Amino acid sequence: MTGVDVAFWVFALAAVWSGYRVFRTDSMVRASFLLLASFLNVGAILVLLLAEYLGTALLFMMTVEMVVMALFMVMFMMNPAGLNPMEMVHQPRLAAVAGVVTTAGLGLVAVVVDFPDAPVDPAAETIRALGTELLGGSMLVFESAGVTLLATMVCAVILSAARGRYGDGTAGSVAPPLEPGGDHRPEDDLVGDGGGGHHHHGGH
Amino acid sequence: MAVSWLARLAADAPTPVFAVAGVDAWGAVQELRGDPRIRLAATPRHAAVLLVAGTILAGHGEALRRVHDQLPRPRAVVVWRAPGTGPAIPALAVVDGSADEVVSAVGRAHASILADPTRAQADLLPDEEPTEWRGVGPFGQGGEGMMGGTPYGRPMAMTGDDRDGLALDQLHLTLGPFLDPLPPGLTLDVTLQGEVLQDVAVDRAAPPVVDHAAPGDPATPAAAARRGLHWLAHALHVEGLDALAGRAAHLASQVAVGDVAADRSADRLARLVTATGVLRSLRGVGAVDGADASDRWRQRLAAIVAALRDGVVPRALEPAPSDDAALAGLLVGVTLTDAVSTLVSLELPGVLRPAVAA
Amino acid sequence: MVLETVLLVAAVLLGIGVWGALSQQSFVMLMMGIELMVNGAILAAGGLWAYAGGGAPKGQVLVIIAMAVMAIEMAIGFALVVAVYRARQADMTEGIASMKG
Amino acid sequence: MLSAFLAGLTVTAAATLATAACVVLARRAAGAMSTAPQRVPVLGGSQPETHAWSRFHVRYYPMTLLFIAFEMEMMFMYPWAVVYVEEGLKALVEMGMFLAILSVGVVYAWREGAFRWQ
Amino acid sequence: MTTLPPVVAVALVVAVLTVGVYGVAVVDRLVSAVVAGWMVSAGEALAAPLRAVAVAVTRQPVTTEAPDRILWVLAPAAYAGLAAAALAVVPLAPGVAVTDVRTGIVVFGAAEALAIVAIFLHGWAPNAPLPLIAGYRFVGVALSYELLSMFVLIAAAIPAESMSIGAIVESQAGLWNVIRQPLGLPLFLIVAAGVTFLGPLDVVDSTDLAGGGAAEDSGMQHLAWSAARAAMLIAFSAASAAVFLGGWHGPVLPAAVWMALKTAGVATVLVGARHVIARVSPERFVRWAWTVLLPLAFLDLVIAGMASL
Repeated sequence: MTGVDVAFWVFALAAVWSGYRVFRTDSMVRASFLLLASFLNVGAILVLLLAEYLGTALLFMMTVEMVVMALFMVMFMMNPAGLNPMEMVHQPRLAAVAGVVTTAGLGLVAVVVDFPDAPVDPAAETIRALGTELLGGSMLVFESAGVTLLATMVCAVILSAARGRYGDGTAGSVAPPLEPGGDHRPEDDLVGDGGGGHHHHGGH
Repeated sequence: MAVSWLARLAADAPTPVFAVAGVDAWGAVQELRGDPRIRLAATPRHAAVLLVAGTILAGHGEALRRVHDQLPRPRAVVVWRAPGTGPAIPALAVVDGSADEVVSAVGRAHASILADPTRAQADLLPDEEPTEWRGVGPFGQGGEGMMGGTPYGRPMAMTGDDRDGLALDQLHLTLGPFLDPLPPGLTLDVTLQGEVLQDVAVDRAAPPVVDHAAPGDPATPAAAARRGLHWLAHALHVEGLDALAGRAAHLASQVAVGDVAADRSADRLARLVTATGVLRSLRGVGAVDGADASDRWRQRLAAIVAALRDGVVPRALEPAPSDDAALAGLLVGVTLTDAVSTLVSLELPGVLRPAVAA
Repeated sequence: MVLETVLLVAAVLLGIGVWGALSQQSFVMLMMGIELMVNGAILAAGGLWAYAGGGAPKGQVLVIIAMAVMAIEMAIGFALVVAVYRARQADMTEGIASMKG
Repeated sequence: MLSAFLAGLTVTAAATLATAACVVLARRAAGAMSTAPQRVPVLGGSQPETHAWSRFHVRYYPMTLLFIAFEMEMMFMYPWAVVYVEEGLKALVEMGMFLAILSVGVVYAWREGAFRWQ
Repeated sequence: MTTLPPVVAVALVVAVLTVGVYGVAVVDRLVSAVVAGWMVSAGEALAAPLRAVAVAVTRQPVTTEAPDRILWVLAPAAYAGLAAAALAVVPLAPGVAVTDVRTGIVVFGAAEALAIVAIFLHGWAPNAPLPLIAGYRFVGVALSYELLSMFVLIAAAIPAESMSIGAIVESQAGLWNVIRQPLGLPLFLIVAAGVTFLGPLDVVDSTDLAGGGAAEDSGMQHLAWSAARAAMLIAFSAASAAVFLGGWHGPVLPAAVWMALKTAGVATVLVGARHVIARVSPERFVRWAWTVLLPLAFLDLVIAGMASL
């Protein structure tokens, strides 16, 4: 067993264990960052597989995504810190069976199917090749990713905003705030928005 | 011995002090920021010595004892200029003299508990959980169900409506009376959702009868300038500019002894404060009658400079906002950050009387 | 470390993700399960790229697309959670299911 | 390459473990646990009614959603930067287009007030 | 690309961080004395860090009600580890890098992103209101400055045709990036101020929340956190020196000395900024970062791109 093998098994076990712990912990913050730990270990395995850019970028991307994940988990889950131990599952047996079947099926495929033997050249300039590919062969993928991300941004803003040009998102669903001072009306916001804009232009 | 060597090294450091001050001694405590031998900590957790200065109201006895207990061990208490009324607190040293004397006493108290931890002061409140929780409930942590019970001694927060339409959890907190960033004698009952204040109730200590360092209309330009500098030292500290706060406090002590060089220093200090951008960052915060926190800072700086350079006693202005309800109204709907900045910039009656240039 | 072991680990991660996604009641926990499945998929793609794909740049693009899909899923998913919570004060999958009917 | 990563990992682990050991040992050495009145969170003398851990209303949540979509573009930009000099104007134009598209999203979100505390 | 053996690497990074943290504490003492108008002797300034350590060691680390103990210990430990990781990818002299890998700026960015996690957890772990609020408002600020950091580092990678920080230093043999891409360094320093939460971006351990994220830290817990923060400041100073100030390039003096001088210079500027620049409110910074600083980062990229055509 080489050093790379040892490292692989350490990272692999850590990735699987933290992935499992995600659904076994009561604290939503711990769950989010256990998922992050799973991603970090997979990133480390990608580095071992000589995909150093994908591996390191995975660390970076998943970290910020899991920070956002933690914010939303805490925001919307009851008992977010798990102060009271809880069991929030349904159909546990079906889920367990489905999980085992998935693992077994895919594992069988991994063992049985004869994959072509074409290992990556350790001396290859993989990052440069990726850059050339993005600007050349996969240019369309790259640009359509831009459009998709734009659509995502617009959708996310429309869906999450309390109010906007499509009217008050809260209309008819929630009682108005109790405190008159805390009441925040959409028309105030329109004024405030304009003010923000002027401030920006005035400052620069 | 290694321990005594460590104790001596620690005793030579600026003593970390958490100060609890009555309204009458608050200015004098702020002046201590100008002394490099001590460091006024923002939280009792960072302090080794508790300094209790001036008149503490009888109603604040439990709060005082709680702050005392929150200091990590070994801890010492130094009492300064206590009128003898108010809650009693066991102290390692009682000082009635000048700032210099109290700083020396604080240093000695720190050195003494380091040299002999048995001299350190024990907790004042009983070692009791807020609610008995051990062994209660299905998991023995005091809770029941998903959100119920008192896990580890306290209930969980519950939801409340919000301007954003997302009914998430509210925190009901009492801030003060000895929270470092708040003006003295002020207690806020707040309801927070996220970091936005949804509801505020202001509780102000009745101005105590005072006989020294009295807040009131200052009769002389020097007294007015000194009071302004006390405010400035605290305000700069809250805005994260501790070193400049030290300069302001040092200037205040120079004014106190009638140092003639103080007038030029005041000009320089005002320019330095402006250069930090604090006036810009406070623009639009806590506007009352068309004047925001930035305007109020500017007025106060001008008043300090005018008092020291031109010998003008600043004209007292009506405090704004006029009553507690108006003050609470000013804080509702803003973030805790902005609320603190607003409170620090305001002239609060019964807390500090106004001093603004004519 | 050979291709089979990498794929096996990926399969285990996918399995845990399926188990988590199916068993959790909460919508945000369901999203965690999906994330873990994508995690396994990324690992499998990385393994295939390294051992069977000869380091073809297209394989790397595929992994990047998987990550983009995950980001989009998260952004839209959380925006939906906000919208649903605003409307119904519910964060459960069953709460969302009841909206359909 | 892998040995370089190993060295970095070793350094990181060493710093992490050393710091953790300091804190844990200091907590052990302190002996007696904090007493109940010591454990009350700092609020200037008062007690909180509830635990602080709660469904915390993150006031900037629209910004975070925008962020995770926007931040994806970094995945494309790193390799792009490496081949930029080689590819020249083509790289500039393609990335310019990509960023222009994403900027529309940021401007839209700004117009909708997504960067304000909700 | 030379790589040091792991033992030497660990020793080197530990030595640089120890000297750096000590130096930051001394400079902080000196700068604050100058700003406050105090007299401070050299001996006193040099002794100040040791005395602060002695004070911390003699204090009891307090816990709160039902804190997350593991995360509370992990937060300063991870923050210090990330400072070491960030420093590891920065070459300190030609050929003297612990981890000068081909994806240096990505690893640096990952360390910076994970630092957000550490700082958030530090606020979350004590289960106390003021640290919690501080942790949350930091994440808002952090997600806004994070983009800037990525853009300016990518702009620096363009002329180097590599993501390795060693290659970025080599690419500045003729002209430093601070001149070639004038917007890069100021934007990167804003990021550094954000990650180490000092000066204008001190929204974490800030006095307006009575100590904020550190309000419940005492004794060694607080010391470890402060030291980790100073270590991160050193890592960012070294990265600024390498990526924007030409790293080890400079006349007469040996390469490593130039690198040390530049790192110390940037660290001094950052420590000084802490005492003379007022805090901006998180809400305003977020708006400002997305509407003003982000376009500036685009501009930086365009300048870098045009210069390399």
